[in-house]
This record gives sequence, structure tokens and C-alpha cells, in this order.
Amino acid sequence: MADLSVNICGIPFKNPIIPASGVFGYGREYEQYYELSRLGGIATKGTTGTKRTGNLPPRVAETPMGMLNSVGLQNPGIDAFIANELPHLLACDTVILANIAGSTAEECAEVAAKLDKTDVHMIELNISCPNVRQGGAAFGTSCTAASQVVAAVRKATSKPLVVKLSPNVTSITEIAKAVAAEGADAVSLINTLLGMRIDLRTRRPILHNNMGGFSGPAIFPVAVRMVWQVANAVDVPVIGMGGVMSGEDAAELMMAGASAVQVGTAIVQDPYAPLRIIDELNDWLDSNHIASAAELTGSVKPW
Amino acid sequence: MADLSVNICGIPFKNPIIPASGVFGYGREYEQYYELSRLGGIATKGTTGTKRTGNLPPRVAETPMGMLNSVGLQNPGIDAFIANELPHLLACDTVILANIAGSTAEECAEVAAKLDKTDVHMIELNISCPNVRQGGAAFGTSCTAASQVVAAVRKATSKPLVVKLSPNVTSITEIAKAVAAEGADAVSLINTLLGMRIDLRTRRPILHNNMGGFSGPAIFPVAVRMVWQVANAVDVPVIGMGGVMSGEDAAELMMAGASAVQVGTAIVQDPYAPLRIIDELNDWLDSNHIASAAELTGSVKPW
Amino acid sequence: MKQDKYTEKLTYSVRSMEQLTAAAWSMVIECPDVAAKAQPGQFVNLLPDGNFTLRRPISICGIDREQGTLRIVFEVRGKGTAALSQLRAGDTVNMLAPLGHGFTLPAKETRAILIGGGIGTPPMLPLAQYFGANAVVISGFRNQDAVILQADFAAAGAKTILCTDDGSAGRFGLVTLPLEEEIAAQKPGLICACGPLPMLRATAAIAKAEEIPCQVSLEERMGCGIGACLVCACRTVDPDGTEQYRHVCKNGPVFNAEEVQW
Amino acid sequence: MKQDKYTEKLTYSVRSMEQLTAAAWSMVIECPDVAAKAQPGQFVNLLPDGNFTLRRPISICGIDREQGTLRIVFEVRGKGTAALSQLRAGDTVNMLAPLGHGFTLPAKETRAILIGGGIGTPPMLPLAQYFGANAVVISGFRNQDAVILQADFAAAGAKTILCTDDGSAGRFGLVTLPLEEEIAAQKPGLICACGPLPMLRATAAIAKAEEIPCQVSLEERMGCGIGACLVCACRTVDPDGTEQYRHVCKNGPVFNAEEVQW
Ligand SMILES: Cc1cc2nc3c(=O)[nH]c(=O)nc-3n(C[C@H](O)[C@H](O)[C@H](O)COP(=O)(O)OP(=O)(O)OC[C@H]3O[C@@H](n4cnc5c(N)ncnc54)[C@H](O)[C@@H]3O)c2cc1C
Ligand SMILES: Cc1cc2nc3c(=O)[nH]c(=O)nc-3n(C[C@H](O)[C@H](O)[C@H](O)COP(=O)(O)OP(=O)(O)OC[C@H]3O[C@@H](n4cnc5c(N)ncnc54)[C@H](O)[C@@H]3O)c2cc1C
Ligand SMILES: Cc1cc2nc3c(=O)[nH]c(=O)nc-3n(C[C@H](O)[C@H](O)[C@H](O)COP(=O)(O)O)c2cc1C
Ligand SMILES: Cc1cc2nc3c(=O)[nH]c(=O)nc-3n(C[C@H](O)[C@H](O)[C@H](O)COP(=O)(O)O)c2cc1C
Ligand code: FES
Ligand code: FES
Repeated sequence: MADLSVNICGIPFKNPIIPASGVFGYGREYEQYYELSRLGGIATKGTTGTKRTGNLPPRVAETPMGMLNSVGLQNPGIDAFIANELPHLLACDTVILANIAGSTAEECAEVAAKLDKTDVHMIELNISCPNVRQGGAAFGTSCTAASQVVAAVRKATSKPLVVKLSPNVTSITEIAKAVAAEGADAVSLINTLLGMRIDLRTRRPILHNNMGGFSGPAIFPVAVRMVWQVANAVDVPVIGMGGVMSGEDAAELMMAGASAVQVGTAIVQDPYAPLRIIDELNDWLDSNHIASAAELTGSVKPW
Repeated sequence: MADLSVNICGIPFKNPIIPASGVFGYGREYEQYYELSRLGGIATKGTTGTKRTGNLPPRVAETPMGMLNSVGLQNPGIDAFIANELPHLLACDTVILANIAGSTAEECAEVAAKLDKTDVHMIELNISCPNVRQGGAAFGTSCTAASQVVAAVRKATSKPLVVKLSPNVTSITEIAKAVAAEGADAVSLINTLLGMRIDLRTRRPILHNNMGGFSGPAIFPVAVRMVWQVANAVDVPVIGMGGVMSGEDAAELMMAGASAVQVGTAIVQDPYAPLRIIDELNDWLDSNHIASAAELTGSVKPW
Repeated sequence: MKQDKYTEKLTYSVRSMEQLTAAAWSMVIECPDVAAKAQPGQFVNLLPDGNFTLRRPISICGIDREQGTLRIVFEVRGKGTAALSQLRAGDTVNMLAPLGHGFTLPAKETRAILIGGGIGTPPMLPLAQYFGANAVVISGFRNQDAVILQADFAAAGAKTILCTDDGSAGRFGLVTLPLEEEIAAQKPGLICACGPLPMLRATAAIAKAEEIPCQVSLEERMGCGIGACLVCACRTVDPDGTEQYRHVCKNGPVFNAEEVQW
Repeated sequence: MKQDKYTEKLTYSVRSMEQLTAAAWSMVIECPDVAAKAQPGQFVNLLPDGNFTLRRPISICGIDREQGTLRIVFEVRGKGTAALSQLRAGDTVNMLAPLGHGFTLPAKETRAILIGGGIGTPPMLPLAQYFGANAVVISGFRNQDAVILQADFAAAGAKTILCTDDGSAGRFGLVTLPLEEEIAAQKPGLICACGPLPMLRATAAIAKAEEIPCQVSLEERMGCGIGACLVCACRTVDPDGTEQYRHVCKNGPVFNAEEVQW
């Protein structure tokens, strides 16, 4: 039995496996399958300043070893989250990362300020959300916009702040450096790539939103590459994700530089995925005589 | 039997299926399997001003429904290509797209100028090659560098010029518009994404180059998305590629906006892939009572 | 299929597999734990073998608590259902079930009209078995070759009315005509329907006009199937008129027809 | 497996499948067209069923022109070879073969020393059959449990020398010791070797020092397997000293030891 515990920004995690934002809701649906306390942590569904109804359906499409989604940040708003969901989550004996988003830096800061007054453990700021002030391009695709939103949120909270990066950029290391410079305590990556599928019969895009977020095993090599690049570019810890389906995948992302690993699409496919991945990671460590998961972080030896 | 012929920049193609640059060499290895005249066209291995030996092995890794390569543009140089390979290719009764690359705009222009004097049908300029003048970032990742190299090549040749775009950018439409403005007659996309895999046992990246080009079915949804975005942003024809494995995939890329489709990784897996894809496209058109493949181009009806 | 202790929890045996038409298959799955809880209108979510990312939702067509089995009937549409149609007795299948919110059933004595269109007919069978002779099952199909489950409905004791789009079997035309006739003959206490959206919309409109309670089973592309990923949105209206998205996998697949924003 | 006319061309039947050790399997494939052309040292490129992008190269271990079959022997290393090990007699396999440049063989009367390390031993068998009593086969394995093909080598009439890293079977230690002894006993006209790189390097060094022609079969991760994609690069030196990359799948897998940049 290897030591699976990791520590990120001073917060201890039992193990490095965390359901990713958006696939786990607020955890309630999974309690019928297992106790949430077995998880390293939980990243909650992205929450905005006010309630959002999300995009028109269809919101999901399958791709070779992947999926597209266009949920559009459907959520009840930060006040309802704090009132109805957070107390239950905080009683679950696992690390809660409240994932937040907004259309303006002010909205993000306001959401963060409200969370700052709660006992939530960490805030994960998703900067892939379209920035209404800058013509709808995501905050996460320009260093200026990214810096600006992180600066605003940083002022609003003293909680450990994880900034979640978009992979749809020319240089993710530039964005990572910009958000670290503004006081991000950690970065998480990757959010979804942008993809599209067309229904040949109807000649309509499968998603009503035409394009959507591309996740799952297919994107794993992009995740490994970006985690490696970012871990070598910034001094803050990296939480890795993107296509992790097995304990070995988690180990690979950790070697690339991740201190912990989030799991998204794997859970959409199988509610037990995080538990299986924790077990597989432990088994892999044991059979390779590695005492602690934390030793893996950044241990790749580049050529 | 549907009409499979398409026309791009005034060049008639028998059918829209073209082996992509880098997987088909100069066609010789495939002649033992079938006559090259059955193909819509052939995009040849990327050729540079002088001979390149390429990167150290290992140069290939598998990923979920995809692969990474780091060949590093191994090629005999433009003079040897023109002397030893082109005559044979031009005798094959199919459209030859000479794929070229270089480390400087001058190198690319010089290669194009040499091809301009040959009977090659089209030049496909790969701008994913690292630009030595701009610190190694690919030409294809900045509008300025992309414009500059296309302008130089445009001056060097009056052949139909296809510019092959990199997907590793924040906005592929900006790059597409920039190269169209400099006189590209068509664009082709997508080149490989950038990915990485690690060998867990040795803790070494599988590729000696650490990172490599990510291709195959996994990237198909990114290709569909980018082809759709670019086809809506520029007036020049689009040649689509990225993960096409079947006639239906080809039809999907054409609906998204492609006038023809290149096939890469599918051929690495199966030498017969292009013939199978031509047949499947024909069968799909027939069973959907569509008279001509060209009708598909851009026929998606977005929501 | 991977065999770890978690995957085992979702692994069940195929008891039998029968081809009903060129495209439709009937599968009986051994799953005592699921059969014990399953309710009419709920669905199962199957992960086909091969490189599939998403599960495939299929309605429950039969619940046999004694045998500990469920029956599903599905049509081959694409790659996933094609892979499922390859399964044979003794094979295993990865299934998350029972899922969703099923039909809310009044007393068995209620006169109920059950409407199924095409591959929407299977979830009507457990209802026909429940209401027995008090049920009228109106099923519509493209043509004779697509007709399924008529003997099962008859065996349940229900009055069965068959329609086809081309008149090649049963009555010619849409299911709404016999529906109106049956309502005229004797107003039912409940209408249940599953099938293509235009059929559901027309049925809901008739039920509303006649003030008959109506429950419909909806379809939407799904991810998790348990209410967490929010991809299976469906526009609904609250009694106070506010529109919102609810989720087919958790709030549905069965909704009261008035809840749905048609 | 997809069944179109192109895939059919690459689809062959498994005649038999035998497990040799915990990890190693021997497969006989019916492929008269391939067997007719195959040469010792060439390889086959197999696409396992499932979601694999790349084929798996495996050396030819037996060529039976009369039966129209090839034999391969492989070890389960990862997912691809694990999938291949699931195949049984009567199953089909997608194979591109024969590929590559094999051994260049002098007269059968030549004294030849054939060196195989671990899963590098299989390509030595056709050579042992060719040289018969003139061959000395020196095979090295991790331990007793990994030993394969010794009876086959003996049946070919070759002198067989077995070594294991831990002495659990045959001689203790590396294959280079018996190699030097055999050279000392009678200088051979050819050394052929396949196995781990350090073994090949050491063998090549001895052959060079003793001025004995030496051919080695190399491994490199592959794509197309036919010389087009250029991923399977191997550093070689031309006689004039210029270094270049050649390709294991087309110029090799068998190279003259002096060509290789060790
Ligand atoms: C609650 C519910 C109950 C259903 N019950 C039945 C049933 O009893 N019998 C039956 O034959 N079919 C039923 N369906 C439809 C069935 O789920 C689809 O036909 C099936 O998912 C198609 O998968 P495929 O791989 O064959 O098609 P593909 O087109 O290859 O599937 C690709 C993707 O699209 C999704 N998809 C495609 N069509 C549909 C659809 N109509 N509804 C939902 N997702 C779709 C798939 O789940 C998958 O994610 C039901 C759907 C829902 C939502
Ligand atoms: C010319 C040649 C002949 C070979 N002959 C034999 C033989 O006779 N018997 C035998 O057991 N093995 C042989 N090998 C090695 C065999 O190809 C690999 O063990 C096999 O590809 C591993 O695949 P996998 O899916 O099990 O492993 P994975 O690690 O899951 O494979 C992932 C990827 O890595 C590649 N890969 C991994 N290891 C190797 C390797 N050592 N060489 C080449 N590619 C590799 C695979 O092809 C695949 O692309 C040969 C290799 C070459 C190049
Ligand atoms: C259905 C779905 C909804 C998602 N919603 C969110 C979200 O609200 N906020 C966010 O930061 N990421 C969201 N994501 C992205 C995931 O958290 C994760 O970054 C991405 O899916 C890559 O990981 P994976 O390949 O393991 O799924 C969502 C992903 C999916 C599939
Ligand atoms: C082994 C290999 C070598 C390649 N070499 C080149 C090249 O020299 N020039 C180029 O423009 N693209 C090159 N590519 C990219 C392909 O032409 C194509 O853009 C990419 O692989 C996406 O298509 P696919 O998914 O069908 O493979 C190469 C791809 C592979 C797999
Ligand atoms: S499918 Fe995930 S919420 Fe319905
Ligand atoms: S594997 Fe393609 S050239 Fe060798």
C-alpha cells in the first residue's frame, strides 16, 4: 500500500484523484455508488454570479475515444451553491475545489468574494469562459485578459486559488506565467479543446451550439504535453487533467509534472472510475516499488 | 456511381482523396499495392532547401486512437527531389502537390522557385516548421511570420499555392486570413497537434524529441471544427485533413467546408486506406442519392 | 472488458438475444439487483464493447422480478447499437441501471391509452402488463417490416391497434386518429406515449385539449445518465410559467406532458 | 474486423496458437501468398483488434512453403501483444507481410553462429534450419522460465548452447562467452544476431575484432512498416564514413553490423 497523499498549496489530499468540474455535479448523484470521502477531492460544477440555464440541446456528441459537450455552464448561481450544495459537500471529508466562472472579471471576483467567506478549501477559476468585454474571446486565450481576471479574483479571496487554463492557445506557458505572476497559487489544465461533429444524415452539427468542448482519452497526449510544458515554466503546482482513464494515465500526468490529477470523461462513462483509478495508481506504485505517489510529480527525464 | 471529381484552383482531381504529406513518401512504396493513378492526388513528403537527416529515434508513439511522430522533416533536399522523385511522380497520372518547408522565408521561397520551373501541379507550403529567425516558433503560429513566408513564396512561383496551417494556435482563422491576403490560392488543414507520451517504465518521453506531432482519429473533431471555421473565414478553397479513416469521415470534413480531403495516419495503419475511403465515399453518396462529391463542400447547416 | 472489482459491479450476463426484425433486437439480461428495483419507464445505460466513450440509453421493455431479468428491445441505428446487436446469450454487458424517473401509475383499473411510435413502443409493454384489459395500445410503424411487440401487447390482455405509415400492416396513417376515436369512445384516465417528437407533440396537444393526464417518455443524447453532467437537457415549464432546463436522465425520461416546452 | 475488399487482402486465418511460456506465444498463420515469398529475417506487421492505431512488427520464426504458413513467436509486452495473444485457431488476423530486408545468406555449408537474446531468438530459427549442422545457436534468456525454441533449434540439427542470466538453465551468464569459445574453436563464416541492444553491440564488437561477417536484426518503433513514413530511423554509417538515417522496416531489420552506428 503506497502513500497516496499529496499536498497542494498547503492543503492535504488523501490521494491525488479528483473528479473534474462539470462531470460530478455537486457529488450527490455519486453518493448512491460510494462514499465521497474516498476521493482525493471534488471539483464542483462551474458556478457563476447568477443562475445560468445553459445551451440548447443536443449538448453532447461522441468522437473517436472522446466526447464533445456544450453544457454552457448551466448552474444555479453562487448564492444557491453556497446555500444548498456547499454545506453538504463540506461534510463529505474530502477537499472541495469550488470551480467558478464569469463573463467579466468583476463577476468572477464577486463569486470568489462570496466563497472567501465560506469554509471551501480551494477556488478553481475557470478562465475558458467567454469574456463579454473582450468580444467573447475566452479570458484564457490572451495574457492580458487572463492577468486581469486573476488579479481581480486574487484581491477578492485569500483562499488557495487554482487557475484552470484553456488548451486552445498558441502558447499555454505564456498564459500560465501570466496567471502565476498575478498570484495564482496553482494552475490546473487542460480544459476542453474546441471540437465539432456533424450529423451526416441531417447535415447539422450534432451540438446545437455547433462547436463544443472536446474531452476524453483522445486528448490525453495534448494534456501530457501541456502539463509538462507548464510545469517547466512556472513555480506553482500543477493539477493535471485531460483524458485520464486509468491509474497508469494518472501516473503519466504526474511524471509530466502534475501534483494531482482530475478525472472528467472517465466518470461520465463510469461512475466508479475515480475509485478504480485510485486503486490502479496504488497497484502500479506497489508493483514498481515506489513508496509515495508524490514522488512521481515531475519525475520524467526528458531527452 | 457518383461523380467524385473536384476542382481546386483550376486543377481537376479525379476524386477528393489525397494521401497527406509525410505518410506516403514519394509514393514508390505504395506502387506494390496499387496504381497511384487511382488516387485523387498525392501530397509528397515535406522537402527543404537542402537534405535533412531528421530527428533521433524513437520517432513514433501510439496514443488512444492516434499517434505521435517526430520525423523532423527527413528528406533529401529539393534538388534531389526534383531530379529523382518528381519525374516518376508526374508520370503517375494524378495531381502532385509538392509539400515544402524551410527554416527561413528565403529557404521556402528558394524551394518554391525551383519547383516553379517543373511541371508539378501544386505547391503545398507547410508553415508549421520552426522559424529560426523568430526564435524557433513555427511560422504558422503568428500572423506576421505566416504573412511574411507566404509573401516570399508567392513571389517565387505562379503555381497554385496551398498553405498548410498549424492547429496549435489560438485563432486559426486569423492565420488563414493572413495567408489568403498574401495570395495563397488555397489552405490545407490541419497539420498535427503537439503531443507527448511518457514511457512509465523508463520515465523517458517515448519520442527522443520529447514532444511530437499528434495525428489520427483522435484529432478528427478538432479538424472538423477548424475546417468549418476557416471555410467560413476565407474565400479560397480548403483542403481538409486530420483523422480521416473512412468515407463518412471524408464526407463530414467536406460538409464542414473542405473541397478535398487528405489522409495521413489511416495510411500508416493500412496502405489500402485511400482506396477504401474513395469506395466508401462513393457508396455513401450513392446510398444517399447525391450525384456529386463536390456538392458536399460546405453544405453543413449550422444551428 | 476490463475486470476489476468496480467494473464487475456493472457487469451482467445476457440471458438471451432474439432478432425481431431486420433492425430490431430483443435482449434479456440477468440482473436480479436491477430487476428488483426497476420501474416501468426507467432505462438502462449500456456501454458497448469497443472504443466507445459514451453509454447507450435503452428503455426497459420488460421486468421479471422472479427470473431476476430485464428485457430491452432496441434498433440498430449506429455503431453502438450495432455492437450491442452482436451480443449473444452468455456474453457479458456493462450496464448502469435502473436509471431515471419512470411512469407515475394510477390504479390498475384506470382506462389507459398507451401510444408507441417505432422504437418508442418497447417502454409501453410494462404499462400494458400493468393495466391489462384496461389498456389500449396504439402502435405506429413505418411499415410492416418494422412492426414489433404486437403479440406481447395482446398477451398482456390489452386492446391493440396497429398503424403503419404506408398501410402495409394494420391501419393506414398516424396513431393520432385511433387515439381520437378511442378517446371519443371512452375518455381514458391516462395517456402514455413514447416515440418521435412530432407524435409526442400531437398526442400532448390532444390530451391537453381533452384534459386527460398525459405522460411522455423523451429522448435526448446523454452522457452520465445519472443527472450529474447536465448534457441531456430538455426545456420544461414550471406551473408558474418559468422556463428551465431539466434533465432527461434524472427528471425524466418520463415527464408530464404539460411540463414539457413543446 | 471491417470486411471490405481491401481489408480482405490483409486478412489471414490463424492455423494454430500455442502458449510457450508465461509470456510467449507461438502463432501459425495461413498465408500461402506470403509464405511463398518470405525470407529469413523478414517480419510481419500485425494490426491487433481493438482501438490500435499502429501495427505491431513481429519477426518471422518459420516459413513453411508447402503448408503455406508462417510461424511467429512473440512475447506479451503491452496492450497490442496482449490482444494478439487472445487469438485462437480459426480467428482472423490483419497482417501486412512479408516486410523488410532479411538475412543475406552464404552457402549452407558455411559455419554460422546464430545468437538470440530473449524474444530475439525466433528469427534465428529459419537460419538454423538453413545452416543445419553447420550452425551453432547460442541463446540467452533471463531465466529458465523464459527459455523458448531450444527443441526447435536442436531439431534443425544445430548445436545449441543455452545461457541464462541467473544460471537457472544452461550456462550462467552472457552469450558472448560461448561466442568467443566457439570462434576460438573454429572461426565461423558468419555471425547473425538478434536481441537486446547491448548484446548486439557486444556481438558486433567481437565480430569486428575477429573480422567475421556479422548481420544483426534491429528493432525500432514503427509506423507504416514499408519505408514511407520514416519513423523507424536507425543511425548508420556508409563505407565512406558519412552518417545517415536508414529505416529498420525497409533497409532492415537486418543490417550488416558495420553499417550500424552503435
Ligand atoms: C431514455 C432513452 C431511451 C431510449 N430507449 C430506446 C429503446 O428502447 N430502443 C432503442 O432502440 N433506442 C432507444 N433509445 C435511443 C438509443 O439510445 C439510440 O438509438 C442509441 O444511443 C444510438 O446509438 P448508436 O451508437 O447506435 O448510434 P450513433 O449515432 O453511432 O451514436 C452516437 C452517439 O449519439 C447518441 N445518440 C444517437 N441517437 C440517439 C438518440 N436517438 N437518443 C439518444 N442518444 C442518441 C448515442 O448515445 C451516442 O452518444 C433511447 C434513448 C433514450 C435517451
Ligand atoms: C522488426 C521487429 C521485429 C520484432 N520481432 C519480434 C518478435 O519476433 N517477437 C516479439 O515478441 N517481439 C518482436 N518485436 C517487438 C514487438 O514489436 C513489440 O514488443 C510490440 O510492438 C509491443 O507492442 P505492445 O502493444 O505489446 O506494447 P506497447 O508498449 O503497448 O506498444 C505501444 C507501441 O510501442 C511500440 N513498441 C513497443 N515496444 C516496441 C519494441 N520493442 N519494438 C518496436 N515497437 C515497440 C508498439 O509497436 C506500439 O506502437 C519486434 C520488433 C521489431 C521492430
Ligand atoms: C460534461 C462536461 C462539463 C464540463 N463542465 C466544466 C465546467 O463547468 N467548468 C470547468 O472548468 N470545466 C468543465 N469541464 C471540463 C473538465 O473539467 C475537464 O477539464 C475536461 O473535460 C478534460 O478532462 P477529461 O478529458 O478527463 O474529461 C466539463 C467537461 C465535461 C465533459
Ligand atoms: C509520420 C508523419 C509524417 C508527417 N510529415 C509531414 C510533412 O513532412 N509535412 C507536412 O506538412 N505534414 C506532415 N505530416 C502531417 C500530415 O500530413 C497530416 O497533416 C496530419 O498527420 C493529420 O492528418 P491525419 O490525422 O490523417 O494523419 C506528417 C504526419 C505523419 C503522421
Ligand atoms: S446524461 Fe448526464 S445529466 Fe443526464
Ligand atoms: S515504419 Fe514507416 S518507414 Fe519504417
